[in-house]
Amino acid sequence: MELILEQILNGLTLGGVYSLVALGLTLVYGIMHVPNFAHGAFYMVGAFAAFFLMSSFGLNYWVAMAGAGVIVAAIAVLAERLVFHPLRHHEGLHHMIAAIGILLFLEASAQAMFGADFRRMQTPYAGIISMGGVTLPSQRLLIIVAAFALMLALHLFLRKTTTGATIIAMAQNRDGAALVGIDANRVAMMTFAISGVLAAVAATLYAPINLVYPAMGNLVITKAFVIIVLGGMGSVPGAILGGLIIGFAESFGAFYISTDYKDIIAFVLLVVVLSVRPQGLFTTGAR
Amino acid sequence: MKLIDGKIGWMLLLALGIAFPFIAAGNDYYLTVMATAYIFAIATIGLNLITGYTGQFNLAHSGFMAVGAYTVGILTVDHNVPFWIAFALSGFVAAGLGFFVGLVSLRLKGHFFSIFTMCVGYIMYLLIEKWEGLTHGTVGIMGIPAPSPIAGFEFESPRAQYYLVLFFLVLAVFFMHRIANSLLGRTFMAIRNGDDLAEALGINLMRNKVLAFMLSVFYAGLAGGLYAGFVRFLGPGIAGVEHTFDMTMYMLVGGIGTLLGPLLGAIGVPWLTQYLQFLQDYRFIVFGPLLIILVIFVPHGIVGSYLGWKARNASRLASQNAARQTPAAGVVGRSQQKGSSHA
Amino acid sequence: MLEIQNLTKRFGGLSAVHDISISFEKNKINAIIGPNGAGKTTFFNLISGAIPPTSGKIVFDGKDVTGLRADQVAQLGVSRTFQATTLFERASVLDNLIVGHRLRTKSGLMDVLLNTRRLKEEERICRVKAQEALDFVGLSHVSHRIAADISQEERKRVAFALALATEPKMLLLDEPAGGVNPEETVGIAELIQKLVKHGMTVCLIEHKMDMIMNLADKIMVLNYGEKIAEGTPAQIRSNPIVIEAYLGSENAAA
Amino acid sequence: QEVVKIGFSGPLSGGAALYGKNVLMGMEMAANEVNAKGLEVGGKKYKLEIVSLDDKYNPSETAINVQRLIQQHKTPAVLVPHSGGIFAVQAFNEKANTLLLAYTSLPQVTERGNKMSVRIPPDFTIYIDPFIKVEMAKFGKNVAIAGADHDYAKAWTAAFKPKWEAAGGKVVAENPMSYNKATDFYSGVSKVLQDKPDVMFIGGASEPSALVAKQARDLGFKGGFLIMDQAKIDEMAKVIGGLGPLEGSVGVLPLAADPRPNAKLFVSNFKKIQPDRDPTSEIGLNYTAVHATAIAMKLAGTVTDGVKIREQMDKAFKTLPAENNPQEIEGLDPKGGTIANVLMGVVEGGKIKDVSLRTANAGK
Amino acid sequence: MLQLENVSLNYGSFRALDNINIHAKEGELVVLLGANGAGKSSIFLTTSGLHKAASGSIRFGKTELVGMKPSAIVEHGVVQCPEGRKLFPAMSVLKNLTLGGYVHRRDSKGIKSTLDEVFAMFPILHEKREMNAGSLSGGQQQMVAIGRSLMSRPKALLLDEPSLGLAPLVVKQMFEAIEKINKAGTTVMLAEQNAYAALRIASRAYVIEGGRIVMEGSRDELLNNEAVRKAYIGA
Ligand SMILES: Nc1ncnc2c1ncn2[C@@H]1O[C@H](COP(=O)(O)OP(=O)(O)OP(=O)(O)O)[C@@H](O)[C@H]1O
Ligand SMILES: Nc1ncnc2c1ncn2[C@@H]1O[C@H](COP(=O)(O)OP(=O)(O)OP(=O)(O)O)[C@@H](O)[C@H]1O
Ligand SMILES: [Mg+2]
Ligand SMILES: [Mg+2]
Repeated sequence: MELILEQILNGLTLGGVYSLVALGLTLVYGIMHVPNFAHGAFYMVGAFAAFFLMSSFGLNYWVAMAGAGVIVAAIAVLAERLVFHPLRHHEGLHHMIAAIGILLFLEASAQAMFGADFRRMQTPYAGIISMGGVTLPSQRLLIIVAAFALMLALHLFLRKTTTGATIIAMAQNRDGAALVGIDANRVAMMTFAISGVLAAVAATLYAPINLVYPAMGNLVITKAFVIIVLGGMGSVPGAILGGLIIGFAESFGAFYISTDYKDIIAFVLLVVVLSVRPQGLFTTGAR
Repeated sequence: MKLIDGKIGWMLLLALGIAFPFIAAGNDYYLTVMATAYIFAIATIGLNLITGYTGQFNLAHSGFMAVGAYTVGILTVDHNVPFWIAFALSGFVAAGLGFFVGLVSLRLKGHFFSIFTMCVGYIMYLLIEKWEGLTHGTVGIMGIPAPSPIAGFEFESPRAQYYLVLFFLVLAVFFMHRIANSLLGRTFMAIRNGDDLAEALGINLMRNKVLAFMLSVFYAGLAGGLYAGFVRFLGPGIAGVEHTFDMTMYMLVGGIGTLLGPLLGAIGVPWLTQYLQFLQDYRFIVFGPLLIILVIFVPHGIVGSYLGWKARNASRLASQNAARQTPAAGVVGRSQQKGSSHA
Repeated sequence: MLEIQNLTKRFGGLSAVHDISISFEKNKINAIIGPNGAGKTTFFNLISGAIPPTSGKIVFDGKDVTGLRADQVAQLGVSRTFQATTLFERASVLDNLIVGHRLRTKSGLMDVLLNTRRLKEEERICRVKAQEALDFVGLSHVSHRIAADISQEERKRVAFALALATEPKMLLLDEPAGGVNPEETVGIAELIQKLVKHGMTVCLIEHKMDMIMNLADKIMVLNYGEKIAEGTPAQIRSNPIVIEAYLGSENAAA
Repeated sequence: QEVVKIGFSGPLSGGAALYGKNVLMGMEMAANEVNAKGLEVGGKKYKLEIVSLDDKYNPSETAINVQRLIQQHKTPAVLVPHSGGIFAVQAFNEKANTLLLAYTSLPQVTERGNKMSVRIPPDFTIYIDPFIKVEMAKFGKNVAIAGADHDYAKAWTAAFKPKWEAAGGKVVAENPMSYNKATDFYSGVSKVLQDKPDVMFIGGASEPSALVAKQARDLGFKGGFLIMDQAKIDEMAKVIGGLGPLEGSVGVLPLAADPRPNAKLFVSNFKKIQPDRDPTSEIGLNYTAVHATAIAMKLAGTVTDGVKIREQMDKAFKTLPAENNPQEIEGLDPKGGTIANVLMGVVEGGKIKDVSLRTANAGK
Repeated sequence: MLQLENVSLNYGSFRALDNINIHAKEGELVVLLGANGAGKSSIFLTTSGLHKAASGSIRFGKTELVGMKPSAIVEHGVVQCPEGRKLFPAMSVLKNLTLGGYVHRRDSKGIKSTLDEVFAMFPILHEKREMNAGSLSGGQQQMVAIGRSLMSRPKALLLDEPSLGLAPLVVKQMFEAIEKINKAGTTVMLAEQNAYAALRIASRAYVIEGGRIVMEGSRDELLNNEAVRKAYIGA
């Protein structure tokens, strides 16, 4: 029983982080129709930013997280302005390659600046919570709470505010949005900024129980892609649910099947789901 | 420039290819870079069939290349099958697997297909890594024999290997030229340009897409087989998605959906990265932005841009001719000319 | 020629096409009219196999074609144009048309790899058919232009030619004169008459009443997915239900 | 003054970049020392240069790089630090008469009979028995295998398992994990702990190994860790905040904790260049390899003939000055693998205690 | 009030508009006639800022619109109902309309009352208000597009072929609606193929061919012009 509970909590932890990363990806996809392969690099930059804000400037964990959010948002906005904006009339392939260009650049820059070393971020919440045989490091609990709070906030922002609606409108028809007076550029930049913040927060939350190094974003981003396809590209609830599904599948799969095949689980799941339901789990209508 | 278009252009390229070892004056490094580039060029030409001509961006391509490579590796090392037999199988094994993967994945469109195939590619990678009984897992397959001699020709020296790879590249280009310029190629391009319309015109989407996919991965498998005989060691890394990204980049740089473009890209880009090696750590700091600039400012690639320029020129000429024949029509002139018979 | 029995298509709760039965005769111009959203395009999609029906039966030329895929239906000789005129935008007009005849050819991969006689012959035929279709619609002079560059009316004509290149027995035309000015509309109407003269059966959707009334042999009126009337132009023009639902008093028979 | 170059092709970007850079650092340190002293071969003075090329861990790029090193830089010797690349180079290095300095403990590298290869690290199997003895005595007979799943770790596991069982132990759980790819070890570790092991076999790169150990302690594991030689105890300690969590573990002795004079000298020399870090064993071993190669050149009296240089390698290792041989390599076996007197480290009372493998083995 | 002076537009090397001079005075309803591809949509897209004029000036009152962002142009009251509708297909009809009032987003009462007006004009939209705009038929979507443009309470409304794809009955209602909007004080510029219906409610009209203005006149002048009748009215 405790073991199952532990796996559930672990699934929530993983799912929370995955969802945050996937959310940023899905938002940008929705607006720009860009599968942003550089998103994993944003995640990595977020972790490094928070790490150095804490270790070099002695900032508090939460302040460092906010700082990382600002830094990555700025980089994301810059990427939008300099790369994706000029490419907005081109096809998907060009975006992908350009995104890979950004990824190579950020990864190499991080390595040139900080070296290839693995680094470890300290958390202020190093304790372990033990309840009736269930052990859970407090950082993991923190991840769960913070990730889901952030998701809720994002959901409310998109659904209930007009500014949120402009993002969705832009996602559906760029020219149409411009013609009702929505400033397309501002929305695009805002979306990228949000996606950057989400990546940075996810990275800062996850880093204390993981390592910080230039290539850290690669696997996370592949899984995030699985998640958004699973959930339906551009769908916010889909990204959250998809993240949880993958989180749980990995947590339980690793425990009950084999850790060796843990990473395959996500991908096999996707292949199976799409074979049965080509439009993803949560999209309706045809494509 | 005119030369590059027709038969003469291709002959010139072939002559260059044959002369290269003499130009390189036996420098094995140049030969190795070139032969590796040719191997990837064969795979890239294949990728261009499904992605450039048929419009389905396949991200599992390097997975299929790995399938071809492992076919050769496993058969020669573990089962003592002669190299050429294993090599002949490599393309067919890849195509056979491609049939099933295509059947499932080609029901999806656009980015969904891409990401789905990315996952398929990743599964292939992980399977190669984990299925130790078959693939030797992460340890990899070592001691793959070099292509065995044919009619007295040995393929041990870099120069002989170079010519061997060149031979297959020429074959690959020749058949791709046939495919692309035939009714079949037109069918594929029709699917790329508008699949609803193509279907309404009686084109069986699934059958044609699967065929294009299989042909495309056949090329990948064959390239993989050559790779195995050339590098003589295989690890799961060959299936990594970054190889597909590389090939896509070659395609884009050269010109996607053209015959010559992917070839030029696959040869040119590796030389560029070789040249950039001196930058060491800063290589990708330069290369990343370079790629972005290229994609933004030369979106159709080198060959694509040239062809576009030529087409625009031609249509300008055509419309100039047309304008000379029919002087600018005013409201009156126009309706009178057409002589509407409407009551 | 075309027999429709109790054809129904539901999207979720909405019956876009509801229990329609009708038959269209050979070598005639059949028109479908009705308010926006009546289900006209959906009706075409069903016949052409683009979407499968929820229930009902479609018999073409004596064969049951219900549930066949679009390409199979096209093989049998039903060709269509789309409401928003779709062409292969990036290809030249002639290249657009050459593919149009592909479904009548048999060359496969082996022919291509071996460059067989059959392939060469079929390629020649495709080219000839394309040129013929283009001549038929009177557009030989634009054959080398890129499809994306030609005018709206020319696009409509190329779409016709594309449908013709498949050598159909029956043509489904979705708003062939939509977005075309009155003068050119006349030209398109003439083209449709010419098609029928050459043995084709035509089925068209149109909102331009003058055109329909002059052209059609038979008109079916749809409203909310249901057939509310069927008959000759004269009958339709004076049908009070149709006037109420669609035409308005102005277009009614004087 | 003429220049003689030794080549390097390894990962300098991507996930394994740190590893590649460490290897390169050791090589460059040696080259600088050689040049400071002056390299004289056959009466001529030479400057020794290390030429490095990035191959991203990709064997086909290794092959290209090494061809380039041979053709353009005329390197008589090249060093490659990963097995895939090594195998790719072995396809042609004998023909090219190029000495291949292979940095991998995989025995196949030398066992397949390549005449121009030298394996730099000692065969890893020498660690297994002493490690087992220590841990089994301290904690018990039940081991859970939770090592990494890459080529080297797999080979380790395969060699380790039968020996543990032969020593009367039991493998209660076997769950290798993807150390360099996994994002989280929670599930994997909790899975093996379920079977109540006394000892956990762990190891891959140091940093993720540390995370695995920490995860195990967080989940209440009280036993000992048997740490595969790729992971270094001192580096692990840095990640998890001291040696505390590693109490009772056994692994290779970190170079910085080696009490022997050679090692001490090397560490202090290294600290003069890099004051804020400790040298790793890959730095030390590749440092030694370059020194040995330089000596072999002198002995062979040529800087171009790889075959002659290879012939002198065994002698070169044997005549290495002590300060250039921190890990005390004693020579080459007939196939080209190094022989060394290696120490292991046992964490006891918050300190790393050194034990010679030979004495441990001898006491058997 | 809305004035285009010497406006030119290029698509690559193709000159789509060549020194266009047109204007609409306050409260006028000006019709643009022209064959397909004449450049009507191009004029509108340039005015709305979606395409960048190569030269010339577009003034609304005293404000120069060239170089302004599309969103700013809408804020100034120049609003377009585009050809091809450009709706938000996966949003409900209601949300589409509400977003139409984006520039007045702080005036929720105003939005509500405009919304009621739009529903009164197109009752079917009220019926379908919870449906996704993309699942509506072509004609219904056109109504949403017009409704959406009205939501921003434009001072000058640019309507690009509003009757495209509409049933005759609806076309008639549409023109009545446009006339009503115009009578209520909105300046309207209307591009139409349906020349007769358009001219009947127009104040003045321009005829465009090949990117140039070839004729200009009052409603009656054009209605009585033989060439125009022949080319665009067909009777
Ligand atoms: N894929 C779909 N999903 C849901 N509803 C649909 C779909 N396609 C069409 N509909 C609905 O079916 C009805 C009929 O649509 P259809 O496009 O057939 O109308 P139409 O008669 O062609 O109209 P128009 O003259 O405006 O083109 C409409 O109410 C539309 O909303
Ligand atoms: N984005 C574009 N790129 C290139 N050419 C274009 C583009 N948009 C329009 N054109 C061309 O510019 C010319 C004018 O087009 P425009 O759409 O303004 O005409 P229109 O009068 O609105 O025609 P229609 O009645 O068909 O809507 C046409 O020849 C058209 O092909
Ligand atoms: Mg319709
Ligand atoms: Mg227009």
